[in-house]
Amino acid sequence: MSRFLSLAEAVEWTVRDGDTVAMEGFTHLIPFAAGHEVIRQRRKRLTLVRMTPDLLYDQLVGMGCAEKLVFSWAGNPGVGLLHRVRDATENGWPAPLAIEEHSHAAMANAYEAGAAGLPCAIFRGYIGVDLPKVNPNIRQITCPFTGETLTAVPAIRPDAAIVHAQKADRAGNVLLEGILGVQKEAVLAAKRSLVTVEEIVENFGPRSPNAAILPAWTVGAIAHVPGGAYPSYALGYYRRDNAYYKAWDAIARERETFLAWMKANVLERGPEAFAVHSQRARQAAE
Amino acid sequence: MSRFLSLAEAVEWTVRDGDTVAMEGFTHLIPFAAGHEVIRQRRKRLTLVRMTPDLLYDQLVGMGCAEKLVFSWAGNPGVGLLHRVRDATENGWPAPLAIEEHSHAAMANAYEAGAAGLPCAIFRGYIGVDLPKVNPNIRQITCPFTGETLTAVPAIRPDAAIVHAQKADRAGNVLLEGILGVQKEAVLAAKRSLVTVEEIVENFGPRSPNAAILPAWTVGAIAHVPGGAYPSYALGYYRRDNAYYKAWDAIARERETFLAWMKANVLERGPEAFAVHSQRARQAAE
Amino acid sequence: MTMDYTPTEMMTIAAARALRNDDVCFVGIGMPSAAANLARLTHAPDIVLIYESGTLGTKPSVLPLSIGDGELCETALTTVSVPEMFRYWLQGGRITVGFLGGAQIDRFANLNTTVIGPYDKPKVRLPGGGGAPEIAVSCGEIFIIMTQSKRSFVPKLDFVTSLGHGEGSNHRARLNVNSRGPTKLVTDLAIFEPDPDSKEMTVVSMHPGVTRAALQDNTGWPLRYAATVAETPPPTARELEVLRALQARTARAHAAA
Amino acid sequence: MTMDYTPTEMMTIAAARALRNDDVCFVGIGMPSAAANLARLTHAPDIVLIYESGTLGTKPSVLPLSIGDGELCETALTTVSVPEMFRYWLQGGRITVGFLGGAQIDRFANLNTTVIGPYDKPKVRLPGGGGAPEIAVSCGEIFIIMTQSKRSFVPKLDFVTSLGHGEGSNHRARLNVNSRGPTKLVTDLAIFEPDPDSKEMTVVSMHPGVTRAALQDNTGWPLRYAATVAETPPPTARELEVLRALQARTARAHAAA
Repeated sequence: MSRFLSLAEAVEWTVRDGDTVAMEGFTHLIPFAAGHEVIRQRRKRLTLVRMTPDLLYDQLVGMGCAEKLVFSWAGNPGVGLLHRVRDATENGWPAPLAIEEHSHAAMANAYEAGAAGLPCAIFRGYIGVDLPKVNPNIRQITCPFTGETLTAVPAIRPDAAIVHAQKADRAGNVLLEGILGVQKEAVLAAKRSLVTVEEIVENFGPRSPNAAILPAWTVGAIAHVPGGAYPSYALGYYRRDNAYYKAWDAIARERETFLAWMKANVLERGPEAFAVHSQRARQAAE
Repeated sequence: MSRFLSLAEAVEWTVRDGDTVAMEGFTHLIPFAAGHEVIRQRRKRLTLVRMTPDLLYDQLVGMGCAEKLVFSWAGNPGVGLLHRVRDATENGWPAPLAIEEHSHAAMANAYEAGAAGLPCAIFRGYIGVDLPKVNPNIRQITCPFTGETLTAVPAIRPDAAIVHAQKADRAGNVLLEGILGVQKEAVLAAKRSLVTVEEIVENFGPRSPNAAILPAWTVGAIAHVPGGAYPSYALGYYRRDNAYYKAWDAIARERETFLAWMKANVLERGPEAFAVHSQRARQAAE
Repeated sequence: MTMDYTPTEMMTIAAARALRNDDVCFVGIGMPSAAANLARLTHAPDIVLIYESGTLGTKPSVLPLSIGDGELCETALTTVSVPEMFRYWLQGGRITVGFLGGAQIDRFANLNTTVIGPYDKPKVRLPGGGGAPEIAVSCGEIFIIMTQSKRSFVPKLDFVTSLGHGEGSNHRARLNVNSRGPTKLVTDLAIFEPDPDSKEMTVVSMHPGVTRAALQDNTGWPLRYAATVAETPPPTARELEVLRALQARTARAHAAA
Repeated sequence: MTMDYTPTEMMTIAAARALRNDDVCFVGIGMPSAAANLARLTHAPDIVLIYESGTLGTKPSVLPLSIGDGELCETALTTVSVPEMFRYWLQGGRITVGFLGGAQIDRFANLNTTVIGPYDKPKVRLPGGGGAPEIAVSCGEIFIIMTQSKRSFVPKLDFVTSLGHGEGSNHRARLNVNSRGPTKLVTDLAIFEPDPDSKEMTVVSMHPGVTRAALQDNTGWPLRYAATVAETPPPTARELEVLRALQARTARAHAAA
């Protein structure tokens, strides 16, 4: 049953050193505020799982929180590569970073299998390509009816999942809208979960009978962090700050500028700093 | 790309003798009007697939349209058994009826696999029970990571799928709301599909960004048949006619009463007879 | 105060009492649905009810005639597709209690809802398993509600539709099933729980006025009794009132439709 | 009338022209997205654009910077979850054209977007495959759009991220892949199509002003030419106008955000 906690308490409860953690968000609803709290709490030796690691994982890796990255596309979308991830994998700074690389289809299926309580996912994938040569977690399975060779990957069952959503109601149910990514699957597949939300409402009111809702009894902790997905976006609340993504490239290129930025913008700040991004959007709309 | 046709044309295009046909609907949105048109067109030797065959399949079987039934729960919900299905399986009247029996989980997974273009589905099922002894389409597969034995069933890929939905727009997209069952999967898994709809609108207007929509390019034929799910229901349009379901038990018990009812209510009527059920609900609401 | 009540009312109320406020319950149509909603309307207001049609957290004001009545969807937190229901919600291990009934049960609470007589040449063809085969293994535990008679409480099932405790003892574990299986069987005469070792369903409570002779007369195997057998507390006035009001609302709604 | 245009504009416009009004196109970010939306805004108004973030039938007025920009969802027919996108829509075989780019390509249109140098000790670590490995086999056919250079058009890939025609000839069929694979490669210099037999990507059209020498200078293998090599029609005024307006809108929108 979900509990409402402060972000610091929620992260403390959800993420422990050595955990496998999925902070998901497919461009939309990326849980930046919660990820920054993980950095402030100085978590170590995390295995970070995400289909599309971008700035947030660059920040976590650069701050030495991770020992492994499981991913299918790692980059700053539309801008370039992740300099901190690269520095960790190539130079071991600030800590060595192992990688386990998949395709999107494999990871999407693996999350789905995790949510479905299965040990593995089967799909038609990785045909004629090199990834299976470097990733022992890509295996084959034979359809017992047609004899077709299919691909199998292990289900993703993280210790902790962290996502951001638009709304929670007082009962602790969570509503997501828009680009859903694998967030619902990540929460359902995880042992513990944390959802940060833009707002807490009395109840969700009129909605689609098929709205994407995580019931309270499937969610661990909920923290109210308006703007918590900034610089990504929350449909209906605020837009993506593309300038931030573009600026990141220069910030992250060198260790010094990166560390200075993290100190000023993460270590010495708290989740309340995110609220302004939500408010700005509200003012702009008025 | 979907085409708007009369119901008679649509059924003629969609369903051919000997086809495997899925007319789906999990209590909600059962395509009765289309099924009656299949009966009027005297289709023969169909393999009828459905998780929950109820009155509509009792009618199709009793009128001699089917040679096989694939199902996981066959009955008149809350009322009793299907007398026509029983007469066909036990006495071969009016034609012998073979059965292939599954569990709901197996069929739901098999539709999902069909929609996903896979040859089979894997799940954790049929443990310690007798169905695998009588159904050779239930097999085992071993997880290549954990060694766990899982169950496999073949994907359902019908020749034709028929479903009923609330709305189509002018471009031929279809919107479903409420209890969705396996309707979307059935349409996506089928070679040909027919959707009957309560209404055709210029466009869907404001809606959830994650509404359950079948895009026009995934749908074969669309026929406008208001009330076409009666005596089941269409959320937002009319309620289930429980009295019809209860009355069916006596009608279907004997061949004579069944045939007389079918003559008067199906053979000698057309899809326009369904419209009254939609209109009644509208008047009641006013 | 004692009130008149029927054995079916006693059964429904006893089953409802077994549900807890923090349960997530997978509900079948008929008596399970009546019991689960009675629990929700009395001592377990926060219980989460799930029907296999995809409705999560539904709060019907009348009992559904079918598993997919509009009432279930309209009062639900949300409604998911049936593949998602069986994959993420049931198989995903998110249900604490599955509520089953059946046409036949044996002493290890295996159930038959498929066929009476041989499968290929049935005496009575029943509706089939529906969700039961996987409900029986994927839910944390299983409650069974059934009217008791020699015809339904049989020494050997004609067909095993869903797994109870199999052949007893650690049979579920030997099949790699980690859930608890049937922990409670509520009938119109008594309440059974599995013996901790043999897993045979054992009488732990008898409803008021029921004798051991009557119980055995309605059971197809030699019954076992727990060391201490309680008397089921009779329905309270409130339980009866809520159940009857629910059923009256239901009758009116179904007649009107 | 001739107008000035850049090689990148020629490439985008030539790629856009290859798309048909009844295509269902799986679009990647960057040049594929520009080409697909240009097609939609010119000769293919009914083309269905799908981005792997789950947006079906999206009609963005500006080009997305990321695969999941809000614009894509707000203008879509609907948006599905990412597992559904890869299972029902991509693997389900519902896409006619997949649009890919890459860092390296070989003469059989296999692509590398994973790594330059050895996998364990990369010279350049690229973002990785993303959706490409399965796009390459599940779409009806594949269009590739890439800027041409000796560095990117290589005799041998450092890593095969997605399958083109493999080692050529019937290699796809031997791998049990039934889709057509890369049928068109559009660069800033030319248009390639696979030879019907060998499946080697063969120059079928050269952009205005490009010489065979220049083409070869920017290719890491000895080029093959079709029997008849056309000259790509230069961009029309309308094509350039629509493309530039789209890019201007995009620049304004991204600067403002």
